[in-house]
Amino acid sequence: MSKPKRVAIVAAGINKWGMRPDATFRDIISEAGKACFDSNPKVSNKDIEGLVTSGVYPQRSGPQCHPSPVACEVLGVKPRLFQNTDCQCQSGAVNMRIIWSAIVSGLIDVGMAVGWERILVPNHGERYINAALACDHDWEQGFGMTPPALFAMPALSHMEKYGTTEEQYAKIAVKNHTHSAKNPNAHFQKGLTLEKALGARTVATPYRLFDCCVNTDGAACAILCSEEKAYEYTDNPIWVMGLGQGYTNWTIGNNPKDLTDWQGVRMSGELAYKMAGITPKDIDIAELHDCFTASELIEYEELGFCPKGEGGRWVDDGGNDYGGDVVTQPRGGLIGCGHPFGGTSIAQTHEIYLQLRGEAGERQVEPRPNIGLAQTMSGVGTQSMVTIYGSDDTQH
Amino acid sequence: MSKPKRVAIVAAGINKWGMRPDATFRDIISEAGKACFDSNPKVSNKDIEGLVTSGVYPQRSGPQCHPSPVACEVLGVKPRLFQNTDCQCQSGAVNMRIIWSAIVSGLIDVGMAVGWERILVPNHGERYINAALACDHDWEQGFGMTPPALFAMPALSHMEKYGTTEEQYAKIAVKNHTHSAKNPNAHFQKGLTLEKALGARTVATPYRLFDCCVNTDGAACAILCSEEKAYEYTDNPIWVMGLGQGYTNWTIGNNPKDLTDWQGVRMSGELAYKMAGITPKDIDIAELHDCFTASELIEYEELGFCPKGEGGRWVDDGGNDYGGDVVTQPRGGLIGCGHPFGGTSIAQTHEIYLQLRGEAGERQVEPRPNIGLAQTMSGVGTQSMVTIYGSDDTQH
Amino acid sequence: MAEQMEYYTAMDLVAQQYEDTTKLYQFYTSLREEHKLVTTKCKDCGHVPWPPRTLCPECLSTDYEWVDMPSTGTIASWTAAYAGMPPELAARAPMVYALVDFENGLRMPTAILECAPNEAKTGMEVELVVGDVQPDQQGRRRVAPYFKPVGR
Amino acid sequence: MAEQMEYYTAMDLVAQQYEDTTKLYQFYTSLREEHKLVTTKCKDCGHVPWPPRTLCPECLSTDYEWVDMPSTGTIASWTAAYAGMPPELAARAPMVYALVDFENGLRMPTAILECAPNEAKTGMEVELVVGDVQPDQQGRRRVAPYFKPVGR
Ligand SMILES: [Zn+2]
Ligand SMILES: [Zn+2]
Repeated sequence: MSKPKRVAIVAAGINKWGMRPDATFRDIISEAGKACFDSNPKVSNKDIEGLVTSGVYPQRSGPQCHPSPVACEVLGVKPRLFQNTDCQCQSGAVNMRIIWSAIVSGLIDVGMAVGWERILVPNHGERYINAALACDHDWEQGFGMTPPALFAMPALSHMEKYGTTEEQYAKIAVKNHTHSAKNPNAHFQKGLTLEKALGARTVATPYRLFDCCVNTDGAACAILCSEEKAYEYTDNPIWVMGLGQGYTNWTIGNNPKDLTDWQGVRMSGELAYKMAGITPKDIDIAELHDCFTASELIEYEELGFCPKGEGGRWVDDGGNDYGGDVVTQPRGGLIGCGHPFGGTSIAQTHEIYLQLRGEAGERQVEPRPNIGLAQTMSGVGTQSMVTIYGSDDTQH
Repeated sequence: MSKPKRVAIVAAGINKWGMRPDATFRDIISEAGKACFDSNPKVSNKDIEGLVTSGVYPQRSGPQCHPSPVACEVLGVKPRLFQNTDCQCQSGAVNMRIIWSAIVSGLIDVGMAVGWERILVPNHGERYINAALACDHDWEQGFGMTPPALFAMPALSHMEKYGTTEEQYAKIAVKNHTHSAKNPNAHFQKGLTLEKALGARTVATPYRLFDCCVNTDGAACAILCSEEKAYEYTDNPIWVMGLGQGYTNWTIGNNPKDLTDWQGVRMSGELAYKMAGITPKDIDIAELHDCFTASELIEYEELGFCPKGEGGRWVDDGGNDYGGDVVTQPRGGLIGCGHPFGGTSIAQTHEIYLQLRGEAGERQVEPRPNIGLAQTMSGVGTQSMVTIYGSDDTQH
Repeated sequence: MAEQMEYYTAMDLVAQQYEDTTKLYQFYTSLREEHKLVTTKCKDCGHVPWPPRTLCPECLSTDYEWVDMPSTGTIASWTAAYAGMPPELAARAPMVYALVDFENGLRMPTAILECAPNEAKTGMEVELVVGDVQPDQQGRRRVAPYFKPVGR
Repeated sequence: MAEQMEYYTAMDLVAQQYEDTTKLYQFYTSLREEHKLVTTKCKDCGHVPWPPRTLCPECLSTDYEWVDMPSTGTIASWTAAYAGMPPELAARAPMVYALVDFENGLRMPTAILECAPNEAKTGMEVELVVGDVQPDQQGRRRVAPYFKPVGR
């Protein structure tokens, strides 16, 4: 087929993430939407032809069905294409892929992705139920399993198979908290020492408290447009270079037998690299799905940043941090920023947008990176989406 | 821009709709998926590269988050593109538009739309809550308003402004029940007399029982593919000719001041007609969103089947039935078939697929129609999606 | 008093109404404490929306003030609902619901109390009534803006 | 006995288990009445999946029979969960969860009862235990397939 039309990010914004009992979901969408439009005054809400929301829990946490027109009315957008999309933790990335497809297929020229979650409901038992819904209703939820337990098992397997240590996992948490300390929108901004991480209470062996991300109330937005429009809105658009989604299975009993073999993540990376026409060596920065520290470590391997089994060594060598091969989680990742399901991927995009434009302030990666990768995942390595972005320099 | 790639429907299936307390959502997806694959043995589940689900209430009625990979595992599909989409009653149409875009933009060649609802939960109070969630949480749900009341007001306005009568509304219910009596998958198959319709209990003035559709447990599936693949799978593909979505506003206080002025529906039709390059006169059959009888009547007008205000007269003249200008609701519509939110649009597509191929059996429209229009709506005329399908004859 | 049902957000159809739960709490404070219907007005472009907003949908300003809404309006359209309402309201059926027009050009959906179906009509004048609805998760009073025929 | 909490589908994490609620009820009947773990086998292609299916994911046949699963297996991987569990289980923490491998090639997630965290290990042999979980909306017994160290 002929080379598809190019699509650019021309604006992005995020609100302050954290515990937001004082705000409704309209409130937090208003905050992130405002930040997004403020990021590029050349784009008006009247310009938006398509608006896709990504929220996983609105039917429970609003409770509100059909949130996309709510977001349209709140933001003053009158679209000819709208909907809410749910792909659990990948929802924001899928949201942007829908807009990408709508632009490439000629339905719209300018679309806005609005992702959020307003998930910290006052009843803790209800929070537990909401979390459990990410597991299979008929064959998993009833056992009392939740994501920490499910993601702890591959962490143990990686230790047994490759000699990875709890300290190596903890170093990932320390890195991400160190990064998020420089991110004023992050849930956690106090940093973390290795000593404190290793001394924290156990959540699910081998995970301690700081190995786990937390659910967060927060929102993020991004505006995508066709190449015809991109330079009208900015001299420095950030381009979508590649997209890929991977799937192996749903119920955890059907995961690949080797629990450290995250084929779904690998598949998403391979598809995105191929579409972008690049290899892992070309990636300067990456925003990965560190729902737990071992997730991030295994993703290093599956996305080709280091050989399989050597994630722990790569961490020890600092390959994953400022000054290393790939700066991972410059914004602080899910562990530092928190995880509002529908908003996370879009916040990753926001960070890459800033970094590739050289606008990330205190946490700017130097020299200014040209290619950034964003990855989010549902399931334990079995379902994943990767999006690769390039600075305007990569296109000339 | 250049003419976009063409996309065809090459398989479609539906299960028996009705009260299905005996079936889980996996069960009903299995039933409709099986029917879809059985409809065209040349398409295998291994061929499906993208699978999009549309279910509005899984997080409440499963309860299950992230239903798209569940459907993949149930149907033995291993996609590289998947997600759930929610656009309330338009969800199925949006689902197929996402697949259409994914095919046109080159991400996949073959995609499957799986739409369903398993909504008749055992606690009636909970059913009420679920229904109320379609209204705005902060500004509508708390008043006790639900869809029947909201849709009754424009019915009254149309009577006041244009002299439309309750009997004309009732005739639409009679037509749809008469059609669904010939549809073995419909919720209602006993037919309906005008006398019975006009004598039924009042739900919300001017609506009586049969003016209202009911929520239903049910599923429907369709397989879409690129033009390169279409003739590999069938000699008689049905083509997507046009797509359009309309939006005016969200909260009902912001609807157009004239409650009978359904601009969102009109906009969706105009966009779809323009893309298809046709006018309302070219439509042979239409599957419309008859959540209530007045909805269908106002849609006749907004989609151009009759002049504004003359919907009632068009009903009296039989323009909307077999032998008339446009055969509306040959499968029986929402009123005859029931309304499983995420499945409805796909069931409309299934019907048009059958009718345009001449495979609709006892309810086949003669002569075999060439162009069919499907429309679903959320909000009271303010948000709508139209898809226009053409038989293979329209493409030569 | 019977033991209170556990509070689930997922089952709560009523808006949050206090400073610690919504940025638009002033709407409810005015309604609850002053029996007054208010909305927001954009201080930058003057837009007055319904429902009230923290972000102006016209100019994207977040600088707003609260302004009074009229306390009377006229029925633009209505219905008498006999079913399709919450179980606790089913006993009060039929309930009249309506869209009410205000002289400032805004329109809102509401319930019309103290009004039989055969009394309701388009163009009827109605006035604000503050109604109590289900308390919130902390047991605090919540209210809704209902209307009734003027002078009743 | 205290008045029972109203049943909400939206709050029920346990699978439906009876003929009037799921087409796969035989799985639960076998577990509840015969203390036996079973799954389906496709009568057309012979595929034996976990979890059981009414539709074969390999050949799309709906013709299946029930076959026994082994009642013992070995731990493929495990964790001891100290948090992130339902409030009613928090008191029983730590709970050992595991993926259990069966000699027929299938693997399932489950809870390992009567097993302290320092006893659990990869490769440990475990056997089926039928555990009671929350009853359904009609008050009927529901069960779950748990495991415990063999011979305990
Ligand atoms: Zn303004
Ligand atoms: Zn088979």
